[in-house]
Formats: sequence, C-alpha cells, structure tokens
Amino acid sequence: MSEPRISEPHVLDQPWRVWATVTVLAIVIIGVILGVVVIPVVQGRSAGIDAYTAICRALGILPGSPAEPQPFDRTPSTPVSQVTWTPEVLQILARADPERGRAKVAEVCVACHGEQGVAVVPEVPNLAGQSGAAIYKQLHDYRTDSRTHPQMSVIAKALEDAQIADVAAYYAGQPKRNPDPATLAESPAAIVRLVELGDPARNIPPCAACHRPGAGGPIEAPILSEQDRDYLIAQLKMYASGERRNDVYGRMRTIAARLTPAEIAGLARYYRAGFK
Amino acid sequence: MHSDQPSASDSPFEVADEVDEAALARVMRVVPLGAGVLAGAAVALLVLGYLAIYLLVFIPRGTIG
Amino acid sequence: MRNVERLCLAHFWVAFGAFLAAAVLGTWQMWVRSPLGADVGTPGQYFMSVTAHGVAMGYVLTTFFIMGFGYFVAVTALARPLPGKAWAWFAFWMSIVGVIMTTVPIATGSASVLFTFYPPLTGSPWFYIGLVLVVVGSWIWCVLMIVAMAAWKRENAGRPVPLAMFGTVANAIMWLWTTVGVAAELLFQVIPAALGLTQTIDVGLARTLFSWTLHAIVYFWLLPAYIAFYTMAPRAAGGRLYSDTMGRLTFILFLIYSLPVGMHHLLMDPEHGNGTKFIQVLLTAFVSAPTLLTIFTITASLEIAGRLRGGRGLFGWIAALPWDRPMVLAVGLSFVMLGFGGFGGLINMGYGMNAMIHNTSWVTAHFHLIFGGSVVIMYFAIAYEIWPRLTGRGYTSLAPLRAQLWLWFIGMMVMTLPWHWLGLQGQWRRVANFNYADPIIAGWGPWVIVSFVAGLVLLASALLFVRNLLVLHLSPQAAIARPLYALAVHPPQRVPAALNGFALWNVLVLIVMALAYGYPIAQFAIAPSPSAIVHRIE
Amino acid sequence: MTELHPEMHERRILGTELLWAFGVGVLVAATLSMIVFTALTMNINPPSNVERIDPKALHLSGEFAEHNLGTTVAADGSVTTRVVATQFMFVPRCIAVPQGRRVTLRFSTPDVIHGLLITGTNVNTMVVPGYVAQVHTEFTRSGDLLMPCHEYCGIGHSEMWATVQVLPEGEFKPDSEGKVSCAQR
Repeated sequence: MSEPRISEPHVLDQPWRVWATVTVLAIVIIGVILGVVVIPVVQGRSAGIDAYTAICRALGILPGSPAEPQPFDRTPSTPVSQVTWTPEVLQILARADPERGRAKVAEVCVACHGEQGVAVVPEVPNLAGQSGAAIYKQLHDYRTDSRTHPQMSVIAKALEDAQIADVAAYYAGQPKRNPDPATLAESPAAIVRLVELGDPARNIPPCAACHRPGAGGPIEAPILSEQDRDYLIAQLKMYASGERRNDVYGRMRTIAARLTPAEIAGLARYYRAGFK
Repeated sequence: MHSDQPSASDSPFEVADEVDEAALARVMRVVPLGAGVLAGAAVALLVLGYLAIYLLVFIPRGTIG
Repeated sequence: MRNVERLCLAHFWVAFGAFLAAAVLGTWQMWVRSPLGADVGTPGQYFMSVTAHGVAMGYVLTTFFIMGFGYFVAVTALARPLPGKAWAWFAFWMSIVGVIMTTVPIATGSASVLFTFYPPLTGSPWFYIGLVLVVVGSWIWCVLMIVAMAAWKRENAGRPVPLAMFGTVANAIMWLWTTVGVAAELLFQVIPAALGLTQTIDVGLARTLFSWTLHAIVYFWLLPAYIAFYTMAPRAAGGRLYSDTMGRLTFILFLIYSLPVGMHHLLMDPEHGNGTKFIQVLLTAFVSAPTLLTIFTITASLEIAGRLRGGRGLFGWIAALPWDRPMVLAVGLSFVMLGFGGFGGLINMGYGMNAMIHNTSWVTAHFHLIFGGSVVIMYFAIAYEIWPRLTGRGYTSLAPLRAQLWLWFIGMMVMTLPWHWLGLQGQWRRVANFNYADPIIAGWGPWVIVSFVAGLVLLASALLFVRNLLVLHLSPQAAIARPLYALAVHPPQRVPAALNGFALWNVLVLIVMALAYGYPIAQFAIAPSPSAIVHRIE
Repeated sequence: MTELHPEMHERRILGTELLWAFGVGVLVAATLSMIVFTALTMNINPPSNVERIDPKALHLSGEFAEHNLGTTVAADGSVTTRVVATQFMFVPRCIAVPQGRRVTLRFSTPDVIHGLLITGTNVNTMVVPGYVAQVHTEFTRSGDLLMPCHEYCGIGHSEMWATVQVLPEGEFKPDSEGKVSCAQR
C-alpha cells in the first residue's frame, strides 16, 4: 500500500466548518421560531391573547400560558400566624443572647416554666432544650393573638422581637434531662409505627418526619421529647377540635383530627419518655 | 478461539485481522441491506409506538397546557 | 501496556465494589416497597438507601469505570505509555477520599437528599464536598486524556487518531463542559447553604444549573458503551467496522447535542416558559441522531461478520454470529434494551406528553433500561474483554460469563417492563411504603412483586459478575487470543481536522450552550426567584 | 470480482449512511410534527406559568390563604382550584373538579420542592418554592383519582397524597360563595 498522500487537513476542513455551523444554528433557530413565535401566537389567537403577550408568556417574562386567560384573585389575607422565616428573622434568632434571655426569664417566666425549663405545673410545657425557632414562633403567635392564653397573651405582648429571641435562646440552651429508660419499653408497636412509619392509609406522615430534629421538616416544628403527657394530650385535642389553630395550613389540625383517642394517649406517653 | 502471536500492542495499525479481503469485497456488495431493514424496522416500530401512545393514551386523558 | 494494569484494576475494583453494594441496596428497596416488605424499614432508612444506590451507581461506578477504561484505551489504542501517571494516581486517591467523605454522611443519615440534592433540602456539607472531590479527580483524568491524544498527534502528524481514543477524549471534553453546571450549583448555592453561610437558596436557579449537568452526565456514562460498540464488537464478531467516519461523527454529535438539552428534565417546572421548553424538545430530538446512526453502523458491522461466517439471505447473518463470545452477546442484548429504553425516552421528550409520565415509574424504567441495562451490560462486556489483558490470564470457560449477561438482561427486562405499565397508571417515584389498601394502588402490588423477583435475578447476576472477575485473577496464565480494536472496512488514511480534533466542536458547543442555556440562566439574574429557606437534614 | 476502487467503495458506504440518516430523519420529524400539530390545534403544552411568589410569606398571601383553597367557580363560570403542597400534605386533602369542563389548577409551596400527578389524567407538574405552578386541563373521566406528591420532599414524602373527585356535570354544584368541596363518601 503506497504511503497515503496526506493532503493539508485545512483544505478538507473548510466544508466541515461551514456545514457544521450552519446545521447547528439552523436547528436552534427553527426551535426558536416554532417555540417562541409560531406556537404561542397561534395558541394566543385561539384564547383572545395578543401576540406580544403570548410571546412574553412563552418566554416566561409574563405569567400565564399563551393559550389560556390568566385567573386573578383579590381574596383578603387572613393568616393563622404572622411568623415568616425571612433571613432577617433568622438573623435575630442567630444573634439572640441567652444571658439577656436569662434576665427576662427570671423576671417573667420562672414562675410557671421553671428556671431550667422544667415546668412547675403539668399544664405548662417543659422548655428545656426546646428548639429556639419553635419557642420564638409560639411567643410571636401569642403576641399577635394567633394563639391565645390568659397569661401568655399578656406576657407576649410586652416582649419585643429581640427579647423573644433571647428567651428562646436561653431555654434552648438548657440541658435536656435523660428520659426514664423504663418508660421507653412501654410503647406498643402500633405507636412506634406511627412515629417511625406514619400511616399511609390515613395520610398521616411519621411524627419523626417533622418532630425529630434534623429530619428536614418545617423549621418551627417543636421537639416533643420529655413533654408532660397531659400537656401533649390537651394540645392534640385542641388541634383536633380546631380550638388551637396557629399551625400554618392546618397541618397539626388535619393530623390530630385523624388520630384516635387511644393513639393520642399512646403518642403522649411515647413522647413523655423521649424518643430514641 | 483462533490465537495468533501476542501483539506488543492492540493498536489497529500494527495488527491486521484474519478477514480475507476478497471475501470482504463479496460481502460488502450486499451488506447494509440486512442491517438497514432490521434497524429500520425497529426504529419505525418505535415511532409507530410513539404515535400510537400519543393518540390512544395521551390525548384521551384530556388536553394539558 | 506494562505500566497501567494496577492503575486500571484499582479503578475497576472500586467501581465494581460500589456497584455490588448498590445492587444489594436496590434489591432491598424493591423488597421494602413491595407488599411482601410493607412494614420493613423506616422511611429514613429507605431514603438513605435510595441516596446510596443513586450515588454509588451514578457517581462512583460510572466515574471510576470510565477513568479506568480511559487509561486502558490511552495506553493500548495509542500504543504509548500514559503521560502523567503520578497525576493519575493522585486523581484516584483524591476521588477515593471524596467517595469516603460522601459515604459517611449518607450512612449516618445526614445526607438523605438523594443524588439529585433537591435544594432547599440540604444535607451535610461533607456529602457535597466529597462529590466535588470526585468531580475534580475526574477533571484531572480529562486533562490526562487530552494530553495523551495531543502528544500522540504530535508524534503522528496527519494520521487519524485511533477511534477508541477519539471517543474517550470526546467523552472527557463533554464531561468538562457538563460538570460546569453542577459545580456552579454546589460551589455557589448548595455548599454555602450546607455550611450555614446562607440561610436561603434560589431553587429555580439551582434546578436549572443541575439540569445543565443532568443530561450530558448520562451520555458521559453512555460513551464507553459506544466506544465498545465501535471499536471492540466488530473485531469480537470476526468482522470489520462498517464506517470509521460514522464513529467519529457519532462522538461529535454526542458532544454537541447532549450538552444543551438538559432542560428537558424541567419540562414540568414552573420556572421556565414553554418557548424555551420547546427549543429543548427540538434539540433533544437531535440527540437521538447519534444513537440512530450507531445502531445502523454497528448492525451493519455485525452483518459483515455474520456473512463472512456464512450467513445467507436477508437475516441469515444473525444466526451465523458467534453468540458464544461475551462481547457479541452483550452487544445484542444491549441493543434490545436500548430499543425499549429509547422508546421510553421518546415518550419522555414528547413536550406536552411528558405530563403523562413525569416522575412516574415510566421514567425509572427508562433510565434503568438505558443506563442500568444497555450501558452497564457493556461495562460487563468491556471488563470481560480487557480483564485478560490486565491480568495476563485466560478464562477457562465462557459459560459463566454468558450466564451472567443473560441473567442481567432477563432481570433488567422483567424489572422494567412492569414499571412502564405502572408508570402509565400513575405509580409515582421514591415511595418508602405504598398504601396497598387504596384501590388504585392495590392493583399495583402484584407487579411490584414481579419487579422485586427480577431484582433478585439482578442481584444474582451482580454477584456472579464479581465472582467471574475474581476467578479470572486465579486462573492459569494464558496468551491473549486476538487483538482488541476493530479495523474499519476502509481504515482511514487521512481525515479532515474536524474529525481528528475538537477545536471546531468546542466553539460550536459554546455557541449552542449560549443559545440554549443563555436566556434561561440570565432570567434568574434579571428576575431572581424569591428565595426559599434552607431545610437542613442532619 | 476484483477489488473496486476504494474511493468509490467508501463513498458508497457514506451514501448508505446518508440514506439511513435521511430515512430516520423523516421518522424523527414525524414525532416532532405530531407535537407541533397538537400544540397548534389543541393548545397542548407542558404546564408553564412563570409566576413568582414568596414562599416564606405564602401563608400571608390572599390567594393562598387557608380559607381560599379548594375549588372555586368564578362569576364567568371559570373553574379554578387552588392547592398548597406543604411538608407532608396537600391542603385541602380532597379536591372536587367537574368532568368535561376546562379547569385551572394552581399550586404553590411554602417550604421545599414538591410535585404532583393525578392518576389517569395528564395533570402533572412540579411545585417549586418561589413559583405558582399552573395546569390547564379538562377531566375526561369521572371517579375518585389519586394525587400523590411525586417529588422527594423529606421523610414524610410517601404519606403525602390527596384525593381528586371528578364529579359529573350534574353533581358539580358550587355553594353560595362559588366553592365546591368533596362529597363525603
């Protein structure tokens, strides 16, 4: 086989360079013409939408589909909670000072919640080691009457945002007591199943999906371990009846309404012991 | 398996294979026909399947926009 | 060839080790979501397993196999020692550290965000930093491949680069282009959020940047299978490659058209208008071009082999093919799965029709058939083909190899065909436990059990695969039977520079990416989506 | 038969490849033309509505306030269903929609990425925080359908589903405020 005559590569290259660029650009341009011009304009005409609006909608500059009129809504806003987790709020929580919180706690909270966050009377929740965001939300809801309580509404209205954050940081810093191992063993399998697996048939997600810290659930979900049993039962019943309604989009109201009284009691006993 | 001497490398330039050129020329007269028909039938079947699902399953489920 | 065996074997054993572990997890998942395992395992464990299965199969098996195979091709196809071998080992160990940094948070449940991240869900920073290390390790591999080809071209001015190396470098360049998306998302959005430096994240931008990577990464996984189709299958079948030019054109078309189409993963997303989505659908239609060219060219190559072995008539050549050779069997089975998987993809890209099956088991069936099926079965075939060259030993019998390939094919087909049917009925993805009491879901139970049984077949095949390779390490020494790479019907004498290098194509990719992704990403700079609060998973 | 001139031979190979490319190109064009045809004549698109909304304050918005969710029939007869996808449930848990009438479904999320499909229909969309996802369709078959969340949104993802009651024309009766809720079955 004779030594192949190697012609200069760039001579053969010119057609490739031209043809490749032409075909690639042609394909993209056809896509643009069809996708951004022809289809939206034709669709817009069938829905009484002018060409300019249809093209802007196809490009995502205006909201709505090029083929449908856009519904509008002027419903007034009536939120069940004013708390919004904006970066500013998270900044307040991050910069909260437990020491300033200790002073405000000594002045206002110790009577019922105890200095270490262990409740003096069963009707009052334990706050030791509770999530700062959860305490912040509940106090904020008391202040805006999204949640009402004879004493708490008055106390909360006297607190500024920064003070609420300090109190939350203080109690969040208090050490949680170790749960009594004996109570751990008592929980029946059905209750542990509700906590770990939830119940797909009744649309109930696992309690751990939101209430285990670090599960990636909503930020304001409180840590339930070592709560007083009667307090938990009372709260679940208030959610079920709708008396307590500061849970955004009724998440807890919907779930509590579908739990049987036996399950409510069982879950309260489980969380009284602190989950594994 | 037909074995020949272990090659220093497997680069195609150094190692011819046992395909006989004349037999290859004879074969090359008819070759892509079988492949074309087989592959063509397969692709045509796929596209027909696509059009069938588009018309018989997708459209009857209601327009989407 | 003498200096890269240990490097290649190290990469392959890490790849296949991760593969085996992930195969076990995959089968466990099939059991847990079936009626048989309704109360087994918690959702936390299930999503931990899905994350591990995805990361191991999608990032570890693929990246390490492709790097090992690239080093092998660079040495054997170019017939010269590997430049920068020390760098290769450095990249290997860096990727190993990356894998460990990724695996530990997954195992402790602090990274159950699946291998697609889903911000604002945010896992442990170590998970993401580990992935970045694996990607940076693979970037070093890309540079080594490009340097190896450039050095060879300097020594062989004017001669065409061997097709296997041309494909490997096309894959390296495509990988460099596509990792820009996930690297930007991780470095500028997800890792700062995971470290707590930022409290919010622009989810629309994060999904668009991830989609930049999400499609070309599957072609990064797929290209080694195509390199085997073009450069190994014809020789293994005893024939010639029908057209070397088509091979080069296929790899170039993959480079150009796999990159700008990532947004077809976002057809159902609210952050893009349907104008840009239509452009993506049109470009995706052209991504099928290289695959359609390949099935014709490779079938023609096999036809040559079949007729040379006495095959008569229109399809007589099919029976005449040496189906006893693992590579030939694998290519046949791979093409069948490519047909079914490709059909699934054709439906996925149907613009409005995507709404029929988005995020259903139809999509799971699509990528298990194309990646899990036709690509991974070629990974097996490539491993079987080059293991003797790496270890200097020969197979005592090919029967267990063929059995393993058949088991994988049967398992994959039986697992995925029911998924197509269930996907059309709306079976949705990533479910830890189904509510089989619901009348709609109850009908799915038997099919999920069928898929679970197929999962057991796949597990058996995975175990048999690792066993086959281990046994080869202990078999007697043997001379290599025949050369590896195929000859074309007309070996190319001279090839236009455009088919021998990537300068032109890189420019075209830049243009196409600017046209396809320019506006969608610029849109987030002009009108950023309102940010969402980060939800940490610890 | 002697070896033909290789140049002619190679050109014949590339000729067959070109013929194949043309044939396959026609088939691919057929798939695309079906898409363009149905887009032009039946307004079929993937659901696309680039409408930004702040997820952090979604519960403060008027449209996605708790009492405004569910199906509403406006004065001009247009049916709009508003649903919030939140960790780990759809609010409301059951939505009623008419059979055979145009319906606009609007979804949004206050927290992470969700997604949904309605079994047996073409309703399918991702729900991304920061945007209102909007789907226009009509339900061709009546009955109770399943609307699961089909995108991983956390540990409770598997339990996140809602029911869709497609009511025949006769049973789809809005109340005084134009609201339609699920029949208790």
